[in-house]
Amino acid sequence: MSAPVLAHLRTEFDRGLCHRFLYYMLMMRELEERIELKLYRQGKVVGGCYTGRGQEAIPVGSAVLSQPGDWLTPSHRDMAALLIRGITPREILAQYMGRATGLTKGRDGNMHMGCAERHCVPIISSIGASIPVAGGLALAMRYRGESNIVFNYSGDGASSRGDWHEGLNMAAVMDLPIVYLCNNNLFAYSTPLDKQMNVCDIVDRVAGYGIPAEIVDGNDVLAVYEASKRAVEHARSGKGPYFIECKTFRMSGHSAHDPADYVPNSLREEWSRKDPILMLQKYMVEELGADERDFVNVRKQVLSEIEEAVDWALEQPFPDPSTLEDDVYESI
Amino acid sequence: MSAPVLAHLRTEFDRGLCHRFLYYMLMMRELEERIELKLYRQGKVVGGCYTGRGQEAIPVGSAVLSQPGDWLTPSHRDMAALLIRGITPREILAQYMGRATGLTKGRDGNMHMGCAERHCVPIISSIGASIPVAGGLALAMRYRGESNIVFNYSGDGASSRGDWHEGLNMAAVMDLPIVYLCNNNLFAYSTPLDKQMNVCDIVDRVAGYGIPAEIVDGNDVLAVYEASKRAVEHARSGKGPYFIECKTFRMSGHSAHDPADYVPNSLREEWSRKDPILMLQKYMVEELGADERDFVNVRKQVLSEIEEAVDWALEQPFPDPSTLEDDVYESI
Amino acid sequence: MSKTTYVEAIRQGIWEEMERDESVFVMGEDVAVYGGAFKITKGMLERFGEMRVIDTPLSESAIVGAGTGAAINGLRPVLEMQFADFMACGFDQITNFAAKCRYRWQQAIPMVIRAPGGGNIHGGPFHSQNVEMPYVHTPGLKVVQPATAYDAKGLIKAAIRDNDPVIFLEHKYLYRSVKEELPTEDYTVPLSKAKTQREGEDLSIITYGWMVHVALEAAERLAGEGISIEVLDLRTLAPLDRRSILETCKKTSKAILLHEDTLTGGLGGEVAGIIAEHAFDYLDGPLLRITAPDTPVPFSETLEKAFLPNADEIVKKARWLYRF
Amino acid sequence: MSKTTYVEAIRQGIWEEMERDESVFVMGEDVAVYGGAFKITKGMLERFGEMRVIDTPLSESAIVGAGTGAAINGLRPVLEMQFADFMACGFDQITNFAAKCRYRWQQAIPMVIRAPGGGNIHGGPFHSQNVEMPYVHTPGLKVVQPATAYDAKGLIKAAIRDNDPVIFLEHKYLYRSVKEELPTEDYTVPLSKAKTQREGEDLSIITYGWMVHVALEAAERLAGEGISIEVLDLRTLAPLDRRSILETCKKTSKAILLHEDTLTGGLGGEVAGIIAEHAFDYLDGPLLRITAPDTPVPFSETLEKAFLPNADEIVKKARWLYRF
Ligand SMILES: Cc1ncc(C[n+]2csc(CCOP(=O)(O)OP(=O)(O)O)c2C)c(N)n1
Ligand SMILES: Cc1ncc(C[n+]2csc(CCOP(=O)(O)OP(=O)(O)O)c2C)c(N)n1
Ligand SMILES: [Mg+2]
Ligand SMILES: [Mg+2]
Repeated sequence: MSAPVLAHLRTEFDRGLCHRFLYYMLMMRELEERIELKLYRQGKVVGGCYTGRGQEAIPVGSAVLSQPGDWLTPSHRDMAALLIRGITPREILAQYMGRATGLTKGRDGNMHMGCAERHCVPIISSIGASIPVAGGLALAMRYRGESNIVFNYSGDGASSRGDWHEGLNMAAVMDLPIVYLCNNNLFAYSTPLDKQMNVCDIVDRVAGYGIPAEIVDGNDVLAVYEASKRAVEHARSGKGPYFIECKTFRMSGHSAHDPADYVPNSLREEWSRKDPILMLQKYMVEELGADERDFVNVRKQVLSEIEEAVDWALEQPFPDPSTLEDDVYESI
Repeated sequence: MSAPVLAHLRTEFDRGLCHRFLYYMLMMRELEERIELKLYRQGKVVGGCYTGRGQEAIPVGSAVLSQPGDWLTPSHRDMAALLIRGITPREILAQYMGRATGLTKGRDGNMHMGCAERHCVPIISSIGASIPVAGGLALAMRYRGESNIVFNYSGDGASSRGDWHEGLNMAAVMDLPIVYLCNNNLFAYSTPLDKQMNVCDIVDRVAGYGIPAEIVDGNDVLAVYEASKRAVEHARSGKGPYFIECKTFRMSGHSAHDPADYVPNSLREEWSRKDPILMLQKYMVEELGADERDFVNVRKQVLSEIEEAVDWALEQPFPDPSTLEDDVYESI
Repeated sequence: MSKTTYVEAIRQGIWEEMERDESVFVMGEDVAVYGGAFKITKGMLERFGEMRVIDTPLSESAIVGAGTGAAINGLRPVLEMQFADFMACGFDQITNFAAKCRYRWQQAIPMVIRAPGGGNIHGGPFHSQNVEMPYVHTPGLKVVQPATAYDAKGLIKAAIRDNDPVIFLEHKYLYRSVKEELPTEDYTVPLSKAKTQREGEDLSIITYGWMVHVALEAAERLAGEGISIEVLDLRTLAPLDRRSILETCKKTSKAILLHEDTLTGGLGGEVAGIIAEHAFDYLDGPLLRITAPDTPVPFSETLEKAFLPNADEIVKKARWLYRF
Repeated sequence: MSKTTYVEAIRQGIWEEMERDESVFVMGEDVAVYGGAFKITKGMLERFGEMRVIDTPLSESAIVGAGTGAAINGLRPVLEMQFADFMACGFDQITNFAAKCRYRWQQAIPMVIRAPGGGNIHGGPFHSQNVEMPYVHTPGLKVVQPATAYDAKGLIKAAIRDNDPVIFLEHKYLYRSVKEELPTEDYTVPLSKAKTQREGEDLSIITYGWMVHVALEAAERLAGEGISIEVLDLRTLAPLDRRSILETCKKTSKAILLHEDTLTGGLGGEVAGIIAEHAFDYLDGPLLRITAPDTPVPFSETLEKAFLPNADEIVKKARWLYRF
């Protein structure tokens, strides 16, 4: 993979869009930090606790292109995709804390959330399983002759699963309108890429399906955005699926309990220099004449929203045990 | 796919080897015809009834290269692989007829047979499932530092299964000694290739695993043999897996009850001109000075062996119902 | 009026639902051009077009996953597994995703997965299995197996109209071996309602699928001996019609739990559990289970015959239980 | 002497078998460098090398398939599923191939599939399931779940030495919550033998896994009321120790069938079926099942607590049954 190239060489991004990027990336970063480093340690959040630290550019650069009628199937490192779809920090925090007003009413935990109205499928924990599901969502769009598309998110690890293969192949054969965003963060849990595959890039795998694919710097939100625009246009215009491999790095353990000793320090250092938020800010300063103070303001806003949401969420009721057997069937 | 090219341009095949090819191809052809066109119609063979008519060159050109310590996982169109491993027409017929002396003692039917001593894994009916199993067989060889290899057989249809993907990928990552023989006969049951995949060749899929692959004329036994030799040498010398896509055609329905109306006549005619047995005989006449009478003799021998085996098999007992619950566990 | 086979009844049921509701479509291996391995979808491609009758690659997991996605996005997929045995390849999608959607995010999955199962056709270990139990055991799934042509049509229609994922198990041996006259007008058979296929006083046989017919044969023979058998056809295996199970037991006080599936972990145990807990006071004898033994399904005639429960065995055990 | 946890007992058991037999090896996701998600295989890579401690890609079906192939070819694989829930992804390989090899071609499959399951750790619907039943229901598979550190070590060693495929279910909540002193010498615990964890006269609780401890807690409380409870720990769920089940029922004449798994199609039904058929004459009361309800496993504390069977509920129902 070559050094990250800021997309400014290729296009002009206006301030408004960049501020949007920054807001969502910061919101994801800060919300996840709050969850992992505070609420989880305080025992207010229990169970598995994953973050997408360092990968924020991927959901942000892509999901901003989604239309209301589109569907998204985010992975466990794509919180910003939910935010962009209008899911609020309140809802997310209530979900993490297992409250009745969380998106799954406390029935599922952490990032395992979604929302039918806002067209987000909650994570299917079986890694890779969302790929065929994305196919079905897209099939229904074509069935009704809509121009909507599906944004599917997954990691490098998913690409070893049978479902990934079956799902990509079916989408290719049926020409389904799907944009695949693959976050290749070099590891699946502790397993590095070279133990996952015998080729260099995930796109080498994708070639076998007849699906157009490209590699982008997943830490450069502008690059992700540009590639997504190409992909979205391709899919929306009926040309079938499109695959984007976003090279990135997981700047955390696999989950909160994982110190990730298996990650070489050099790698961690190398990638910490490519923090997607700092990269975006640098671009905004250098190319758009943004002022560092703008960033402070965005951050302040984000933090105060989080503060308010945490307070709200902590007040929310836990689910009533009398609801235990609800919603297993519509009716019996 | 280009027109079939006889391998004589590339090598000299001696008479002995060609006779061996001819014998096994004819034995498979005649044995299967006997089963499908006679025994099945007479109700002596029941259940599913598949043949590899037109595809005989694939198991023959490859399995003759197997060593006793190698393992084979044939598919449902590779009867000759079993014959080459020393499984007799008697055993095969007793199996087809559900007799106690068949290879599965009547517990499984038709081509669903194998034999631990002769290192043939019986078909796993779930298409594609043999690919990961081949990986494990090969893993054990490497574990003990043997130079044995695995011959895995599957069809084009199998390449859409998740197991195919997971199994090939794992073999590639672990550098396992496996030769994959894929019989691309253009259909999976009634489903033509263009509904199975969005690329031209199965090898396009294989590229995504970092496994060397080549295409051969699967109706040309000499071509299959040559490619297999390259593959076997590769795998035996520790270089990892190797994939051969054999272009061929299923000169029958999917199974005995399928008239295959979905196959265009032109296709059937085109391929009937490439009968692998006739192609081999032509080569033997033109290049090795063989006499048509030789072929008649081989055929005679084959038919008399089959006659004898059918008589024997028809005399074999059905399994004793008192054995019904045997061999589920070693002991309880 | 002419009689309709079980296979044709299912075909008609799907066909009528496709006529009635544009969001119903079928998908699976070889279902379109070929009309399905058992010809359930024959003619549908011509009538409904390739958008609604879809041939897929050989990918059971993707078929189920895509079906679930389509159901989320407003369609009503009717998926075909070529053989019930291969539904195992889509097990994760079915049990871990489709089954849990309503619970996790109040998302309806109005999807039917059709799967031809069962033995007595010399299919051997991979083409004869009765696969109901893992699905019966999964909260969120409904599981259906009709025994008659009438029920086959009525249940497939009800399954298609249902807003939960339904595993619709068809019995291959019944496809062409049972038929009856069907109403010409639209009808459905409600899910989760068992049906008394024969009234009796002395002893209940609780069963489903092909075994309903075997039970009826045994009941007829026993009637000649003055033993009156009630045959309850469960029809829906999940959620079970517990009330009908308990009622028949309270009525006859004796029960045989009969199924073609193997013994351990089979539905007979579940039914025994329900009865032994909730109708214990009414029981006048042990609950007998008549099932296939705990082995794979054998291929060879002699073995398959010994493997499958039959009327002789039922008659013998029923006599014993009657006298208990 | 110091006490050994359940998790450490399993680690020791595998370790000792790897020392004893060169054909034993471990394979799975993150088992080598990382030492496994629950650290069962910690240190093994360093001791036994990368040929015997193998990290795989994220491919459950290939892990099982390759394990089966290796077992055919003379090795004794010990496979890890990172969570029992994801064993669903290898369901076809396990149930359709591995389970049927001995039956189809007399081929032993000496393979262990380890799978951490169970709840009470706020794992939610995908990381808390009790997945035993589909495997219990598959002829050819053995299924084991230890409740104590002693049994965990003895059973994993016996499972590794066994010549049939064994699904070895570990309970995540027990990993670090139970410990005991273990013998220093080599020992195994035989498969298919239940164990009476507490002797009693009035009523039997038949259970396994974590629920053994919950049952013991209830039994202790009931002892204070003069009700004497026998607790039978099944330990092996398939093939079941039917004799021990029947013996305890014949002794106490009353039984509660307890499991953490959901009700319908759970093991309680199977045990009820065995008892109601073969010990009917001894029964002095209904067979009660205490289990989780038929829903996915909820995440939130209040729900998970209500979902999981607990000692209060057992005490209440046992009292009722005692007085029956
Ligand atoms: C089928 C399945 N197997 C195992 C797991 C446990 N698991 C959760 S995330 C993960 C690694 C996923 O790697 P990748 O797809 O690269 O995503 P990343 O976590 O790196 O973003 C594993 C093994 C799972 N959830 N599903
Ligand atoms: C998982 C699975 N799904 C469906 C089937 C039913 N089936 C048996 S063979 C076959 C077609 C296989 O096609 P291919 O792999 O190309 O082999 P061919 O029959 O053409 O030689 C199908 C669909 C099966 N055996 N396994
Ligand atoms: Mg990753
Ligand atoms: Mg084919």
